[in-house]
Amino acid sequence: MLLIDCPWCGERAETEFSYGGEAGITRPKDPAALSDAEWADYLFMRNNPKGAHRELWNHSQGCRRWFGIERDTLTYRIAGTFRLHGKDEG
Amino acid sequence: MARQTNRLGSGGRIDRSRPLRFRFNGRDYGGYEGDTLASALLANGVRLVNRSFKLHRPRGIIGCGAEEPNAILQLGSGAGTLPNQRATQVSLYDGLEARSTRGWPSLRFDASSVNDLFGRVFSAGFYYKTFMFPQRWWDYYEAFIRRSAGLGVAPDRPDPDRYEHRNAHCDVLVVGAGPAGLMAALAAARSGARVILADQQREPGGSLVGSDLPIGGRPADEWIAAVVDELREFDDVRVLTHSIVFGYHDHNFVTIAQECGGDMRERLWRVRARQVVLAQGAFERPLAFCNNDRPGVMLASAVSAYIKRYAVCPGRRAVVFTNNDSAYQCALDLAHAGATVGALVDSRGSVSSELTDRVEAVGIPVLHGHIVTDVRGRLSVGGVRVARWNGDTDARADNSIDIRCDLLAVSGGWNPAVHLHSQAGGAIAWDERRHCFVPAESRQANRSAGSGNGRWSLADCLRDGRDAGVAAARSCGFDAAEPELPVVEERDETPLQPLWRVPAARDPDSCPKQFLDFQNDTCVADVRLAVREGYRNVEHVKRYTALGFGTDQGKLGNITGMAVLAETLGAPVASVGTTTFRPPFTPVSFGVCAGEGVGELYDPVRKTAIHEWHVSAGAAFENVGQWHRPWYFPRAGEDLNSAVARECLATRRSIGILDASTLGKIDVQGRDAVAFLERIYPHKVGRMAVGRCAYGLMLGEDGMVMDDGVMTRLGDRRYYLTTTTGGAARVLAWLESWLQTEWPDLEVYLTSLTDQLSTISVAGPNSRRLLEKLGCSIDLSREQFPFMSMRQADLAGLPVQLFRVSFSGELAFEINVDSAHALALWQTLMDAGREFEITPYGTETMHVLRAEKGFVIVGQDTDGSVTPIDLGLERMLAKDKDFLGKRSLARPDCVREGRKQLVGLLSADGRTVLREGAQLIEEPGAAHPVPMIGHVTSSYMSDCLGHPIALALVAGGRSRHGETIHASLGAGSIATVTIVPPVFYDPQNERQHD
Amino acid sequence: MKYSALSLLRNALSHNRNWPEAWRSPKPKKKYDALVIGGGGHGLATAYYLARDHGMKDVAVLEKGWIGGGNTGRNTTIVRSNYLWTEAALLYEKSMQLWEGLSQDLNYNVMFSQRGVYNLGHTLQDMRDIERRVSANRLNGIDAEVVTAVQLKKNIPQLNTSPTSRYPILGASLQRRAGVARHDAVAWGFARAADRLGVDIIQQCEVTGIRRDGDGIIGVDTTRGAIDADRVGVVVAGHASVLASMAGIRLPIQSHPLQAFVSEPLKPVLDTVVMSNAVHGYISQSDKGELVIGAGIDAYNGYAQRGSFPTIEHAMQAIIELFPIFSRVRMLRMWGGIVDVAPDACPIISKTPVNGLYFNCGWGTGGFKATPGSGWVFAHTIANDEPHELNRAFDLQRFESGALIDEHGAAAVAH
Amino acid sequence: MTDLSQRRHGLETLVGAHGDREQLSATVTLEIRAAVRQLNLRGDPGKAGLRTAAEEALGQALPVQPNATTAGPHTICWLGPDEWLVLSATPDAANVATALEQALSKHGAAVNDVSGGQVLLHLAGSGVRDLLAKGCTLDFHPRAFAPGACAQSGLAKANVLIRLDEDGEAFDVVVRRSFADYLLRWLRHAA
Ligand SMILES: Cc1cc2nc3c(=O)[nH]c(=O)nc-3n(C[C@H](O)[C@H](O)[C@H](O)COP(=O)(O)OP(=O)(O)OC[C@H]3O[C@@H](n4cnc5c(N)ncnc54)[C@H](O)[C@@H]3O)c2cc1C
Ligand SMILES: NC(=O)c1ccc[n+]([C@@H]2O[C@H](COP(=O)([O-])OP(=O)(O)OC[C@H]3O[C@@H](n4cnc5c(N)ncnc54)[C@H](O)[C@@H]3O)[C@@H](O)[C@H]2O)c1
Ligand SMILES: Cc1cc2nc3c(=O)[nH]c(=O)nc-3n(C[C@H](O)[C@H](O)[C@H](O)COP(=O)(O)O)c2cc1C
Ligand SMILES: [Zn+2]
Repeated sequence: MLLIDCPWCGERAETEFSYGGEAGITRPKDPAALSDAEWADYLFMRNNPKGAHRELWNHSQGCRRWFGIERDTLTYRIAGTFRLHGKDEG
Repeated sequence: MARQTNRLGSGGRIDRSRPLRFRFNGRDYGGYEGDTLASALLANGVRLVNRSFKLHRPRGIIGCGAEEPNAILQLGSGAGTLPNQRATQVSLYDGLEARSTRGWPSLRFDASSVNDLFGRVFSAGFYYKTFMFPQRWWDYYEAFIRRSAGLGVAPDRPDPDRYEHRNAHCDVLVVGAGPAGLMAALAAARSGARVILADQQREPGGSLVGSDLPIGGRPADEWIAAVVDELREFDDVRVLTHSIVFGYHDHNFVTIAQECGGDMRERLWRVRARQVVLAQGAFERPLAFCNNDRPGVMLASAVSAYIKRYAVCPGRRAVVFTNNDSAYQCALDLAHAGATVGALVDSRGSVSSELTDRVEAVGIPVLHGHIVTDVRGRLSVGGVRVARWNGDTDARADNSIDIRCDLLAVSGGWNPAVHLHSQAGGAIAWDERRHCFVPAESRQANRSAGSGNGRWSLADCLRDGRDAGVAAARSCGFDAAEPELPVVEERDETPLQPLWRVPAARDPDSCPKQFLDFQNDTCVADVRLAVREGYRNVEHVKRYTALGFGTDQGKLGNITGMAVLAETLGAPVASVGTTTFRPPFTPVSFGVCAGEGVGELYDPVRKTAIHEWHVSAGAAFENVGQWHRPWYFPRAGEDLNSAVARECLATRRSIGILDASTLGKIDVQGRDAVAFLERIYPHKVGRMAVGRCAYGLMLGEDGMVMDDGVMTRLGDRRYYLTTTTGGAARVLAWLESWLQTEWPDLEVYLTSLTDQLSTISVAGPNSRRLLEKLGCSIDLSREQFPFMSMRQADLAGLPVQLFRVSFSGELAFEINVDSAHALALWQTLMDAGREFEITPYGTETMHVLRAEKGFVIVGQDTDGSVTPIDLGLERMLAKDKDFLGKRSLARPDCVREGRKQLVGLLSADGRTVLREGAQLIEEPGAAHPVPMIGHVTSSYMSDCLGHPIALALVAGGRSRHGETIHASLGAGSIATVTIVPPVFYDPQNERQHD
Repeated sequence: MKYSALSLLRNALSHNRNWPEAWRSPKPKKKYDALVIGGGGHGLATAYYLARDHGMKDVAVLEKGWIGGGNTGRNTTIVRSNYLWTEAALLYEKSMQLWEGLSQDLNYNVMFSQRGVYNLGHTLQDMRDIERRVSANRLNGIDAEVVTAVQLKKNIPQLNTSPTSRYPILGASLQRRAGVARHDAVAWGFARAADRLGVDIIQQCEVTGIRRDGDGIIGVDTTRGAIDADRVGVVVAGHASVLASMAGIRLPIQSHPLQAFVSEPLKPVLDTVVMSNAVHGYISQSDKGELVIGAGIDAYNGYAQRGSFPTIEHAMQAIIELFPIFSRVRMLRMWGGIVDVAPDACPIISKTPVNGLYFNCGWGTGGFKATPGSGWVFAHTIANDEPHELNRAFDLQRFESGALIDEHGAAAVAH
Repeated sequence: MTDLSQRRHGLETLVGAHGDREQLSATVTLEIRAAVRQLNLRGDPGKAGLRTAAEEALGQALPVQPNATTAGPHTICWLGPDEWLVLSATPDAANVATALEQALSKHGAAVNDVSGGQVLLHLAGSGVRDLLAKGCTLDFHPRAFAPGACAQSGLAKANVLIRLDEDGEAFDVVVRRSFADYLLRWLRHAA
């Protein structure tokens, strides 16, 4: 069970959190202007690396904040957590 | 009752003042408090305890701990029975009953032991090579295979015991309370760190329990007691015994199963440790020689432990066979216990004279450069064959002599218990000097100490433990001093001679069986066969031969097996490696893993504030999400259908009342509330006037309908949304995620009011009169309070929000009230409604009423592949703005012809109620696969209309109104149906607008 | 040497010294007509059918570890074909038909045991979904029936059918032809049969690069050197994205840990397979006697072949909820696999933008049952550079067009 | 009309025979604190004026440190960087919401009275830490959970807010109303 350092609440057990997949996916500004392929890319294509992964987690049983984590998908080691849109975003 | 013939007159950690009685295979025996089942059996001279899995060979107790593969017994009977208990780890208690799991008609005369005669046929992988012809016989073959497999029997009744979970945090967790673990714990505790020390045995001390070795000038037992006493003095130290650390998971999360006694049978400790010291000790390993599985062949350290801890000498005439120093102590212990030691057979050509002298001094002949090649006896050891040996594994053993004995104590060296280290992701390395795998680099915050770290001498174990404890405490930021080490005797050691497979008189493929995995009957020849057949990877060998697959998970024989594999491959052991160490370290009950979360606590039952009223009204409940919702309210003699018919008609004719509190409710406020909701919802949110309600659909980015509900504009910058019962949490999280991750610039706050507000829906032509009767602070007339609007009001003296929305098609009011008052309001409504024959209804009636109106239920009439257009709600999709999911609706598959669309269905015979889920086809009797054009999503008898109705999704359905198709009714029968528009009742919507 | 009772006896007489290798361990050649990357069940089946049905014998299977060591060797072995959507149902049914003669076809007993699979329904919506699926199955010619709670009680007496349990069991679907098989034997059986037809099975050979020349494939780099090939089929389950990125293409795949565990071996106590979606757990008893139990998928991406302990706790609770008598039974071992999940929980068996490069992935938590069928259609796709009718819908294009085959929706249980 | 005054929280059926105060075990007592009003407040503390306005309306500052509470006329718990829970047992508690709402409306904040939707359980006694540890992964050691601190987490299978009082002796546990029956069952079982 992972130990996740919520940027607000501190270290908490994995069971307090929910996972949100790859971080940094931004919704296209003008979806109508995209081709089907580009839209499919936004909808479905996600990085799925074996190794370092920047991903979103939500402290759903805690402060309900979404934040970022850099985690290794092979060792599960967490290199760090970061707030979104804030100055600590790496 | 049998006499405890093997019990020594004195000594041991047993309490002779507390005799216990137990039963094994129908016979009564005696033992003492402090015995394990195994020690008590041995005390009573019981040799034969079980039969092996495949070959049904007679088997006896071989070890004294988690490594025991043979003494796997069934305990007790009835609901409290426990299958597959390892006798070496079961504490004896009064009245214990145990049975062997194999052996028919009896353990001594097992009919299936003929398997042993055909042992060669049952070679590795034999299942895969036969039972194929004729194909249809497989079922019989399989039934036979299944019957002959398996160990114990599962209980046939629910568990009478309880289990609990317990979370704990500590700075330093020490696993194992042997000398290394005790020193580690002491060092850490003295530094002020929070320490947990866990050991699976009933008392701390590890392999020192019962030992007479002097430590720091006093007997080991006293030293242990002093250390434990000191540890118990610290507030922040917890010493757990009977506690198996079974799993080392990610991020230093460690799980421990503690045996508790009483009706709380076991406790799961879920420990988050900052640092872990693993002082698990080491497992002695056996040697592979012919018939090394005969009852009476035991691990040397186990023999010593039985003598010292339990005052049981498992044999009278013993032979000791070793390739290392440690078994010399066993020979001494045996002699001390009064047994005759016929010989100490040491494969090594020369050994330190000090050691040899000490053994010879008590009259034990020592045979250096000798090996035991074979064992005589069948149900019990009768003697051993000993041969001279020059160290060449390929040589045939000859010049043998026979030595009579009833006990053979074996030591093939030691394997550090690297299990938890390895579970934690740590590397292990083959130590060329000590000939064993030792922990290498750790991947988590843990370190190993003691014999688990490849240290054999007591002095080394103590030092290693202390150092680990100090280092662990320091890593946690504590200023740990080094406790002084107790003085112990140190001796010179003669290195172990690597010996795994003992040469026999014949070659290893044709000699009598040399066992590696006793439980699965895996022999040296099987490993060799696997290699010959191409199963060369250690993992293939494991799976092909079942080596290490048993309930001891290879603790006894795996490493020996890997070494034999290496030898067969002609490769170094290091390159063969081990199989993966996985939790649990030893088997743990399902019950303890599940903890309290079973039965009524399996999943929370969410209840509305009115729940108890429903219960007393005799409601039948339905699970919706985690909620229990009234499904219908049967009166005496009514079934679902008749109750629902009554509830529906009452609502259509006068008033029905529904507890709709489970709807998700979200308060949306903030400067950018409009902008936000415009992006979420397909309709024009900003155009809504304050006080107006609108039906809102929520789409996923894939364009599919995700949830629906009513939204109400409460103010310029404030809205109130409802969601489906099941979708409440998901929708709130979804909205919040858009705000936080995508549009942080929007100032909008979402607050869940699902629990704060209870919702009571009153529907039916008399609903307005009812509210008026109760005293309502506002004008409820159609003109002043039109359909799809909302008002704050006082109702029956309570502040409420009134909504003129209708999910039934009738004139209806939804009343939001503070949950603290919901039950009171409900009762008030019921009282006042008596004159209108107000009728409470449940979800089933709600479904019928809404289906008559063609309103969909997301999740029932949709399934994640349905767009708003498919539902006929295209008009809700704003053209001149973007919203979530909009782009997806323009994808080729979403605009293609022939998508499934929502329609109504009428049975041609006017009687048949279609089955919900039934598939729709055009051509009955067509060949498989029959093309399906849709399916029935909702179907009910409409008593109000006098005929059944159904909703369905049908390919191109909207343009097919009036056409006839067919619904399959299971079991081959077919109903003919007509496609109609999905609104059956009051299509002009006059009633709800009333 | 043909495997049979007779050959067992004969070899026993010679102390089993004369058994031949089940498969060779050849050195990789410089070039093959076709390469299959991934020595799981799917990859080995692909190679076997390429050789058997399409006359392509110059084929190698490249496996980074040991064959069958991926999900093939760590799954709960449930085999069924009662899928909802026609596209999926027909594909899995093809597989089911191959299963039914597989031991004989391969001359390797894969212990395919058609003991029936029950999918339990706990809510009214579950029952609607079950009805819908069973109805669809029957029209597709797949055996399926709806079973009431009363019948369940009779058929599976150990099951907790109490109406007062937290999620009472309302009924189930049953596919009698469904069941379980011996996972390792599937990999080994295909390997041996493929080897017989000349396929090279090369273990400890990790593909580290995919070489393309413009739009076409030319070969791969491996830890055992470069190997050229005209066609390359990739069937690496959880590693699909890793291989795809070597080829410079993207896949809508996420890799997640999925865990399972076994109990200690017990005398026969459960003679069928029980799966529940609402009370998330699925269970069967292996021929050796262990209860084989699947846990839920861990939400996060992971390549570690292990997951979170709370997931195991939940599975235990679910199993005890369904079978209270198993509370005192003990877990012997737990482990994890890396499952490759596509957005619609359906596989991708497809050509790619690179000519001669084919991907077969996305089987997620439920591809063991498809092993023979998947190999069969993938072999067809590789040999003909064109999908078979049965896998045409499972292409990459569907994510663009939106024509997903949404088994998430109603079929729900994905294993 | 029904006399509504006798209903204080509508939880009577839930606490059943035990009444508002119950001895869960030899070392833990449970009390349902129905009289405490609970206000949920959301707003941006970085916004000029919001904190001052709130402080004026409430007579005490909003905690801005995670997992902290402030004491004063009320107890205010930090729930998130823009969310607080005001627990108020003052005589005029019923009006606090209105006052707060008025004070904060121009600062774009959201105030909701959630007293009816949440149940406040007060757990006291020497066994409370051990009891909570059975169902919660938080560390309740005095070194880790200081008096006056609060944290949201899971307790058994319910989401909760847990607060340790200023004396470091008793814990308040706030749970959503629909889960209260479950949580009470769990507490009785686990104790
Ligand atoms: C716990 C669990 C339970 C499951 N239960 C079921 C079930 O009950 N029923 C069911 O139908 N399905 C089930 N599944 C799913 C099923 O196991 C898989 O879908 C199926 O086995 C996939 O087979 P495969 O041959 O595609 O993959 P795998 O067996 O994983 O084979 C892929 C192979 O590719 C190799 N590889 C990866 N990268 C490279 C590289 N770079 N070079 C060379 N080789 C490489 C891997 O080493 C691996 O051996 C379960 C899965 C898990 C994990
Ligand atoms: N060659 C030799 O002579 C030789 C070899 C090995 C050990 N020894 C002697 O044995 C002693 C070793 O001391 P030590 O402290 O390293 O080990 P130990 O064997 O004395 O203690 C280890 C303890 O850990 C417990 N344990 C193991 N796994 C556990 C788990 N998963 N959960 C809970 N408890 C667990 C064991 O039950 C045991 O009580 C020394 O006295 C040493 O001299 C000698
Ligand atoms: C269907 C099935 C049955 C299994 N039965 C056993 C068993 O009886 N004993 C055992 O030790 N492991 C058993 N395993 C687990 C394997 O030992 C092993 O954990 C699994 O194949 C994953 O490999 P790994 O642990 O080596 O990574 C079984 C696995 C599967 C898939
Ligand atoms: Zn947080």
